[in-house]
Amino acid sequence: MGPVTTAILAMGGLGVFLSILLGVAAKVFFVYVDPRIGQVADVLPGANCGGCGYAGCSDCAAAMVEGKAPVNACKAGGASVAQAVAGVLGISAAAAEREVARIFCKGDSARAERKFKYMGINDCRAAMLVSGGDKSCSYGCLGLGTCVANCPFGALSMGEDGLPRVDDEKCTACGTCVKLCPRHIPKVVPVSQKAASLCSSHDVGKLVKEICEAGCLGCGLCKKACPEKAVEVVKFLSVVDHTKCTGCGKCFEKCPTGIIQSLVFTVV
Amino acid sequence: MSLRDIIKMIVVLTIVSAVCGGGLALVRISTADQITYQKIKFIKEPALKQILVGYDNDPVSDRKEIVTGKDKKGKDVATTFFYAKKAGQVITIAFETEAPGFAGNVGVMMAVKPDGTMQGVAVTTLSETPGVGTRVKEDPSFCAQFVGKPLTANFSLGAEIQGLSGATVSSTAVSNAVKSGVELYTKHKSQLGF
Amino acid sequence: MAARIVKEFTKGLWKEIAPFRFVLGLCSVLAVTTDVKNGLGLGCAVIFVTTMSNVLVSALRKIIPDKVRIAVFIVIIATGVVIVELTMQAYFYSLFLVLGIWIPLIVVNCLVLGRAEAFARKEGVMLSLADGVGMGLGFTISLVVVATIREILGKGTWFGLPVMWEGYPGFEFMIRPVGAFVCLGLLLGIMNVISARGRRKRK
Amino acid sequence: MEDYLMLVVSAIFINNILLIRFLGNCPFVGVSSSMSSALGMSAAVLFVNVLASLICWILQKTVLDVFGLEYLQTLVFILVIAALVQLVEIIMQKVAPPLYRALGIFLPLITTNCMIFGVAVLNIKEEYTFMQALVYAISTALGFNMALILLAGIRERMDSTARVPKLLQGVPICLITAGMMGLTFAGLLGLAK
Repeated sequence: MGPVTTAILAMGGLGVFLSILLGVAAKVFFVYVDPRIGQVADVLPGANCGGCGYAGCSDCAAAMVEGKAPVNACKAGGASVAQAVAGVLGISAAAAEREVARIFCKGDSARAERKFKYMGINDCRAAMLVSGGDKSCSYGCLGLGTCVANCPFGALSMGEDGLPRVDDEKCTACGTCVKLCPRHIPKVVPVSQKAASLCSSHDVGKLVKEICEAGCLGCGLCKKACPEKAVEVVKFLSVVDHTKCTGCGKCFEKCPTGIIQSLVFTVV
Repeated sequence: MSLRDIIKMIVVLTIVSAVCGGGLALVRISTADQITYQKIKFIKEPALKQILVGYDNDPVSDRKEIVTGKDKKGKDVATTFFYAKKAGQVITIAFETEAPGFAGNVGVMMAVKPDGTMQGVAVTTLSETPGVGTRVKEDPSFCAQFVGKPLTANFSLGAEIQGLSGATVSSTAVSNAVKSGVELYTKHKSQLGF
Repeated sequence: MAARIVKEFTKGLWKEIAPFRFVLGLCSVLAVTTDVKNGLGLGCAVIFVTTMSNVLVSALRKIIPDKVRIAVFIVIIATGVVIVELTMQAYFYSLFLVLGIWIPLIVVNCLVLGRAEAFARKEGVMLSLADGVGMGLGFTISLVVVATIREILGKGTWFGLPVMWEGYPGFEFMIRPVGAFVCLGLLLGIMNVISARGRRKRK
Repeated sequence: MEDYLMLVVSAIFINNILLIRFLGNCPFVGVSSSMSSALGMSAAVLFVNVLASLICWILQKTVLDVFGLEYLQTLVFILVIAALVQLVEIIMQKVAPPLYRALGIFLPLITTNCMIFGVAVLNIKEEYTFMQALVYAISTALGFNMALILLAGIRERMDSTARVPKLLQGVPICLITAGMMGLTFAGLLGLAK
């Protein structure tokens, strides 16, 4: 057997063995994943370089689908990839439509449980360093006002319930608060979005019930109630797709904690 | 992931890896001898340069491997003979032998003229104690003693070769290597064919 | 078409020069750039591998099923690297000894697989070729730039020729791994400032 | 037994795979921006590094050396690592979703991680025995994790409290911090070979 044939057989054998292994594994361990994540991941370069701060492209794609990461989070891809991702997600990268920041947490001091009394520096990021912040909910807003202090346009003010409030007129969707918040609570969404589940917790419903009266339990009742199929439950958190949502309000009554609610309200 | 997808996957991966494997084997073969040439050249060249003089060919490419003995496990051991030529005529033959030294084998490269006189000796590899045993390599006068002597000379210490004081074990190693080299050379003289 | 090829090619040289713009292929940039000759040697190897892998990947892009996409790309890149290994061992043996483990490590160089995944998988062969050469060249240029700085400051020589004044003690810090990190960090910083100032001017 | 100890100490502290030998920088810069991703990444790296090194070692000794295919080492190793990573990702996604949620998302990142492949090749180049290869794989992964977690800690504090000059925001300051960390380890350089 010449050296060439041994090489061919060795590599071919390895190829067969590995591909059968992968094929069987893919079949046996098949799991459903939101198709949009797959579509976005295809568009991303796939180099898994970690430049966006997420752990690889599929994770970054998942973050983009959930709206946690901006469309141009992928540094390796640059502008062309940002366009493509925006195309897939249906939001245009250069949003002609005006956007505004929304605070995705309703767990104010009355309704959200606290682990301990925090007496440190009056800054959310500093509070995060003290065993992950004083709130029992590891996703909720700490209410120490880093975003309020750093908002370049003064669009944010601290409500008396301990949660920041957004002034729609002043907010230019610059994204500073989104970047600064250690818990990524504020998100930039189009002004026209009519309804949203104002919570960021991916914890299981049973846990959320114990620590916050206002949190999203991921029960999916809103998803069933929605005639437009605009609501998706991604990792125990309902996310409203603003392109499909008509603001009919059917989901508002169904929600046990009332976290999914209308965003259209006059500036107070 | 229908079955058809899996089969397509298996076929594509197998063909691609097999083709790549085969291609690389071909590249391997076409570069194999060049690589061995480079390896030998890189290791042996410094020693060859010390002992061979007045040649116009590339001794590393005009080399011949002759089976000169069996090692413990019965696999035959080959020694490479390097031919130094001048205008096509072989002027010296160089080859390497080893002998156990103080802390490991001492490799010695010898150059022998066809008329049976020793043209040069150089120590190639050694793991002797630095500063003591390594003097056989660093001190050129020691190896110079072998030059010009006929092969029939008695190369053991005390006779025609004086060992280095304080490094008797290493010196005996070099002389044993030279003696085994001479013996090897005379045994295989006919096969060298020049 | 030709204009696009030129655009893809020049893109790799400055706008998206790999190690500086988006931090790809850092490992080899840090390790090999103590000497300009090595940097150049590795750079040429990377050019060959990136170009070859880009061309082959974009040629086969239609028939590769998605599930096994990464494995097939990696086989193609690894083949390119083994070819480089063998030819370098055969003809540039001293460089091969110096570069040592860094030749096989081109396979896991994020740049090569990154370009195959990000570009070659979607574009035609000619464009991928232009992109491969452009990116490879960009990578080599950055290797040479970093190596020049480190070698001149570290050993006072350039390509082995003494450049600095006679009694130059050699800024040992630059040769050590620590210097690599700091030097590359500063270079990235300067690059960011230049491009930021450029963007401000254009706005 | 004592050469294992020396192997562990030299792999973690003296020539740390990341800070001294430069293997594994790409994810090092990207993922160390937050502690949670750093922890997830280090667990995944430790797991895959040990698995990959052992499989590659066995493959080298049984297939490559026996059939004289050493030149295929690069091709075989990286193919096995890529397939292994994809396999682990698929299995983990189904069998342990919470573990996958914390750990699995880093797996695709590991295929292009220079460290896993580097360690597999180093095991062969240094002619380690099976046990030595195992110990080396574990200790290099621990060294990588230590550096990654240390840097993630520093970066998190730096982002929130330190005022970094405009020039060095983001990646540059991260590289310089890594360099400084390398400086502290360089102090131990004389201990082992």
